[in-house]
Amino acid sequence: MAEITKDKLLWIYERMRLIREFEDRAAELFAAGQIPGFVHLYAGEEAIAVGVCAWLTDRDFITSTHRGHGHCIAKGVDVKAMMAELYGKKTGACKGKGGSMHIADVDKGMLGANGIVGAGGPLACGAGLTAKIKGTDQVTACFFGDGAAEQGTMHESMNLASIWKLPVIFVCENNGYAQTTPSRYHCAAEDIADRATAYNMPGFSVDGTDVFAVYEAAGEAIARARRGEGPTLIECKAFRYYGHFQGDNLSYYTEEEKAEQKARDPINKFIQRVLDRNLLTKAELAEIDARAKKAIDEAVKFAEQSPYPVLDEILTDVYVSY
Amino acid sequence: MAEITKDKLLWIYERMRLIREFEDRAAELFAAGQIPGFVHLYAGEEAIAVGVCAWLTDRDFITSTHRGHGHCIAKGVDVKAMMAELYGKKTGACKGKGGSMHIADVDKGMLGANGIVGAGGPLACGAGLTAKIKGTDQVTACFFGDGAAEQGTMHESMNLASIWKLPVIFVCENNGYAQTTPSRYHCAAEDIADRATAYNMPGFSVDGTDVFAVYEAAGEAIARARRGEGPTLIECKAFRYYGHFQGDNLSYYTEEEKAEQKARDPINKFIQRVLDRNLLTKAELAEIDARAKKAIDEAVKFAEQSPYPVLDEILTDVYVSY
Amino acid sequence: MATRTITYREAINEAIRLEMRRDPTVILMGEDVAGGASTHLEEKGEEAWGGDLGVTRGLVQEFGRSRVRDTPISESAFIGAAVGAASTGLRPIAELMFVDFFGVCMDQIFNQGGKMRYMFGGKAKVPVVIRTLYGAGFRAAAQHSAVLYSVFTHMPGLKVVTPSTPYNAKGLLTAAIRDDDPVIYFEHLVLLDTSGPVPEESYVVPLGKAEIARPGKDVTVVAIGRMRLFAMQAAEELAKEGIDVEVVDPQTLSPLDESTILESVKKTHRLVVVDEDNPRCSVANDIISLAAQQALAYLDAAPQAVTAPHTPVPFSPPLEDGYIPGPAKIATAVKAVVA
Amino acid sequence: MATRTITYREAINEAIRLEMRRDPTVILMGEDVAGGASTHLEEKGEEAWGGDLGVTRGLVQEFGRSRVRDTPISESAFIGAAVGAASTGLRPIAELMFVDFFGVCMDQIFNQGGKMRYMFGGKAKVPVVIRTLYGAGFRAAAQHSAVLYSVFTHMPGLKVVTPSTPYNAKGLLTAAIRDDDPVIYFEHLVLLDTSGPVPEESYVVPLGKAEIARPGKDVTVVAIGRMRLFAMQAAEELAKEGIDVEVVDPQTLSPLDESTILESVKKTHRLVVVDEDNPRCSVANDIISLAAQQALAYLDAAPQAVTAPHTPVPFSPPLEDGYIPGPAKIATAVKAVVA
Ligand SMILES: Cc1ncc(C[n+]2csc(CCOP(=O)(O)OP(=O)(O)O)c2C)c(N)n1
Ligand SMILES: Cc1ncc(C[n+]2csc(CCOP(=O)(O)OP(=O)(O)O)c2C)c(N)n1
Ligand SMILES: [Mg+2]
Ligand SMILES: [Mg+2]
Repeated sequence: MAEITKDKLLWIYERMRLIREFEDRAAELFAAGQIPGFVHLYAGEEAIAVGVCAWLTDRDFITSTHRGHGHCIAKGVDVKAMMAELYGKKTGACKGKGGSMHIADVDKGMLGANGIVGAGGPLACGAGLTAKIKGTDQVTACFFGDGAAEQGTMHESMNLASIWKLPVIFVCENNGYAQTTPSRYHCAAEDIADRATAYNMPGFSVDGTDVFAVYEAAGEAIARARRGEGPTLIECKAFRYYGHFQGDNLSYYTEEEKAEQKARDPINKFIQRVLDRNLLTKAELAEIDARAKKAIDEAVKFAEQSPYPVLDEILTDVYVSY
Repeated sequence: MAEITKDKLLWIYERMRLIREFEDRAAELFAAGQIPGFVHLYAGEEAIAVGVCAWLTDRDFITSTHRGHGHCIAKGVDVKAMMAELYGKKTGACKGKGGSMHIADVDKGMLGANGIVGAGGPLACGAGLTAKIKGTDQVTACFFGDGAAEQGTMHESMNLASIWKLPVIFVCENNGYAQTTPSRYHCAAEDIADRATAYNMPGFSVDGTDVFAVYEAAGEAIARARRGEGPTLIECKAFRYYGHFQGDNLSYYTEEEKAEQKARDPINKFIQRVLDRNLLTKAELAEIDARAKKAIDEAVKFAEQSPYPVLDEILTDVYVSY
Repeated sequence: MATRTITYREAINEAIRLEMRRDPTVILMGEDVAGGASTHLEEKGEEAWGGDLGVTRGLVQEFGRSRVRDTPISESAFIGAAVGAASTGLRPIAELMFVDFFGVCMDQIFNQGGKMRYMFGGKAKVPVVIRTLYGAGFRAAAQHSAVLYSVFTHMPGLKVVTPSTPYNAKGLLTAAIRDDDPVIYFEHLVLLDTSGPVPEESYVVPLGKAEIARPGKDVTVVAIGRMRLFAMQAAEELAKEGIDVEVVDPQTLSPLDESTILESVKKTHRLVVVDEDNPRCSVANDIISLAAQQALAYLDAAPQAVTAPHTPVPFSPPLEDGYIPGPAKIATAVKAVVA
Repeated sequence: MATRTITYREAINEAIRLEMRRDPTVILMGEDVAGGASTHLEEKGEEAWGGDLGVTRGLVQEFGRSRVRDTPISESAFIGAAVGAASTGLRPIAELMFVDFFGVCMDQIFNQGGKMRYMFGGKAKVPVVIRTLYGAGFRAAAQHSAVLYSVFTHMPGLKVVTPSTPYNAKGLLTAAIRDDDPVIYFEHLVLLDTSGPVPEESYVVPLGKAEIARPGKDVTVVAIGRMRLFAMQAAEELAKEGIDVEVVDPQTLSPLDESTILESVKKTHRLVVVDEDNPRCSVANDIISLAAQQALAYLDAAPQAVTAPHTPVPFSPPLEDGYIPGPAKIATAVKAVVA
């Protein structure tokens, strides 16, 4: 297993904790009526976004999904701008025009959460094509769900990326459900990673609640992509704590499922591992916890205090020129 | 290898010969300016449609492609109505409104040639669903090309058919090209049949110029479907003699490729086999040849002598009622 | 049987339920239309969601998982399957969860379902209903708030229905299911929770017939879907100022009841069309063009379209509120045409 | 540099070639745009087709297979890839072989390419061009003859261009490639072989500007794409009868040059719009509605739309000929409005 520097470990923990804080708080704020619309929370899947993005710089790209907050934070999008976006405020990452399902930060290489299931695949191929044609070593990570795996776009994208040897890694976040439909019901394959052979690319299925496992698989895949050897498919098996979107009462989870989720908590798993192996101290973790909490507190305050955009903003940003 | 009755052998030969006659004649008529529009000819692939349809009755369904004449003839569509349709005549299978790319005969279970690559997959699932919900033993065969295998619809359809255990067989006609693009360039998989594992269904790759091989594979798949055990993917490797559409000068074929095609001619292969094994006599074959030629002669005459539809027909058949 | 007050959501559910009882070839499919196939709930005879917004709740219990099917997120495959099933003997109802997703499956709707009968020379019929959510007002942002009925109205071979009340929601859906052509049935997100009187028994509101929602003599306001409610509100306000508005709800956009609209315009001599869709190539412009082509001489003032702007739907609540054509904008337009 | 007579097909090819020379970030992709990657021809520096109808012939030789890419039949993937590449630094030109295929890939065009900038609060740009064949007259039947520019015109975030002559084909495509927004560029199947004078050098025909193809004083005929040629023919005939037709070619449908159209109508007081598309929610109705809303007082006669009927395109040659709005129908409409 690849050596991880202490700095990287601290980074990983901080990002996972920030995501969890952000999502827990978003859940509360939604319940309190502060956040409008649809909100899909990432809690439980932190290890995936963080394990992958640990290898990426701002020059690399990611495409995301409706469940995009975790990807944003892992890719370095500012949590203040994110929270303000959830509120629809002028200071939001998208000036309040996008909301939770469309947070983006192109400067950070984050090409947008996406309201259309499976839509990130083609966009990821495009970002990969830019890198390939410009001759850079930029890599694009395409996150998509188990439900998205049944969308034609993902099939087309994996095939295209393989033929064109694009520097793209496909990261399937298999949380076992597409809304309330269990993946065994909507997906004919045993493991989604098995589909890699259909595209003549390497495929791995890893424990998506184990950030070390994700980190290792992603590291190999990203290195391969940077070497110009083409795409890889990584399936990360995980779960989501909250409902599909906020408001979902989770009646389809069994009691056993809920217990199993608690036992697989990616953050607890990380803590146990780093403490067991004396890689980090409790104090170091506690400091990060405090910092993350503070960052989210500030983000909420920032969002609350920010103004809404003015009405004229309805008409701007449709075109560069028209 | 399954036992084939003499009647079935005669049927198979007659259908293959009828297809070849029809296509050779269509090529001539197109060159002579008699047939307008786009015409995609099936010559070279006869063994596929015939080997599959040999197991089907009028109550079973097929979905087809832009290269649909062979499927029509194998499924029993009247060649007169077909030829008249190519001419755009009132007596055509679709009253002249569809043309080559849309010939259909729902009463014969032929759900239409299709101008949209990959569009037959979902329709085939639908026909399969009808059979399943009505509790009949009808089977649907979905023909599609190697190029179509890269269309998202085919991915979605194979997955859906597998989950729902639909009585559908997917028959990939891999003629090595999507227009002028060789399949090794547009398809990342080694064999398209390998994709069956991605859908948890059986997959076979057979010689699509050998009608016995196709017949055998299709027989198993269709029996499985009739038993309610779900879909199968059969890849048939073949070639097309004529261009993608008429007018294509075939410059992308190498001389070796052309020679290989001649050597693999499905009709010659059949003749050699049945004569070698004394299954049919030369006289029997010659009689069929004559009958096929006569049928096509008559079809052309019928088409030529038929009137065009009246102009009012532009406005009819859009809706049942409006 | 009695008439009760129920919601638009319940009216839709009831129409499906009654038609499924009446005709065993009617089936229902879509993502989570039951909600969680093969889960522990199923054993208990329960369901998780009954549709993304609960519209199809309870149907799987009554009709079972063969006729009420959860699907993968494969809109092309399952909507195409509905088309294929319709052409081979079923009467499927397929749910495209949000109309915003039409771009992943439109081929099966417009090139297959919409053209099959024509291409086959009249030798096929495709009795399929595609139900779909649409409309702004839910803070659902740019990819879950579109209207798009204009696109379907453009397509030959399709019929397009836009119920605006629980009463016509039930009657139009019953008509759509019994109809032998492909019908796209638009359910407005924000109307789901509105309520009104609906008879218990089955009834049909015929396709292709507009309804005069409010008779009036000064100006014709044609208003589609949710806009009917806003037009009625505006009309009440304007009545206080002495302006007598006739509100016409087309109910069906394709075929469009041109004669009811033209008659109204010929009576009032003034026309405002209220359409939540984007303005270019819209139903609003269709109707104004209709009046200009066929009733120009009757028009005493330039007709006005009140529509959303030529922009995607913004997320931020004040922006979204400003985006939607509401009663105030309708009133302004009416005043301008009667001035 | 000189002006020669070349075809519409050659003009398109030349625009791409010159822009690819000028800007290394311009790339081209689509099914068979070269025609047969990695075949024996490639070794010889030849290509099989250069596009389904030869429009992109010769480009792969000059620019190589990295910048001129044959694609699988995966329109969602490669058109979406063009959008993704555009938002990350390239200026891709993607070919959707026939616009009839929009239904398998529209999401990437309208929900991604068309909305990205807005959803991201202005923090992205998507300089992509999607070239696509359209139109009837090729005996290509219902799934290879559609027009559909109305659907793209409806969508906020997209620009729509409909060149009608070799001259504007080259200039509009140059403008589209240099433009920072997504542009859908419609190439009419039947116009490919028409020819006309085109300067050798690069030039721009600006987006959003209509052209007065023929000045006249009696009636404004707005005619799109191939319809411009028919309108010109009709105008010549009508001139003999003393009717002086002004033919306006919008050239760009989104943004539409409303002021040129309105000025013409205000001058002639009569309007006919000729649009090969299906009539419902069409550009024809847009333009008539525009005139009704903004120039009603100037209209001396009811405007008329001359369009295809509300049907798919029939295959049979006499039916297809009857389907297409031609010079005779235009002349009839003009006579009706000047009567
Ligand atoms: C094309 C499309 N179809 C349907 C939806 C509605 N929808 C949103 S999320 C979702 C489930 C997605 O499941 P999955 O890909 O597994 O992601 P997860 O929510 O589990 O993270 C569905 C059906 C959509 N947004 N886009
Ligand atoms: C969705 C769609 N994309 C592109 C086309 C244009 N087209 C028609 S046939 C064809 C090639 C099909 O190749 P394949 O599926 O292998 O069938 P074959 O022609 O070899 O029988 C293409 C690209 C189309 N008709 N539909
Ligand atoms: Mg999931
Ligand atoms: Mg092929």
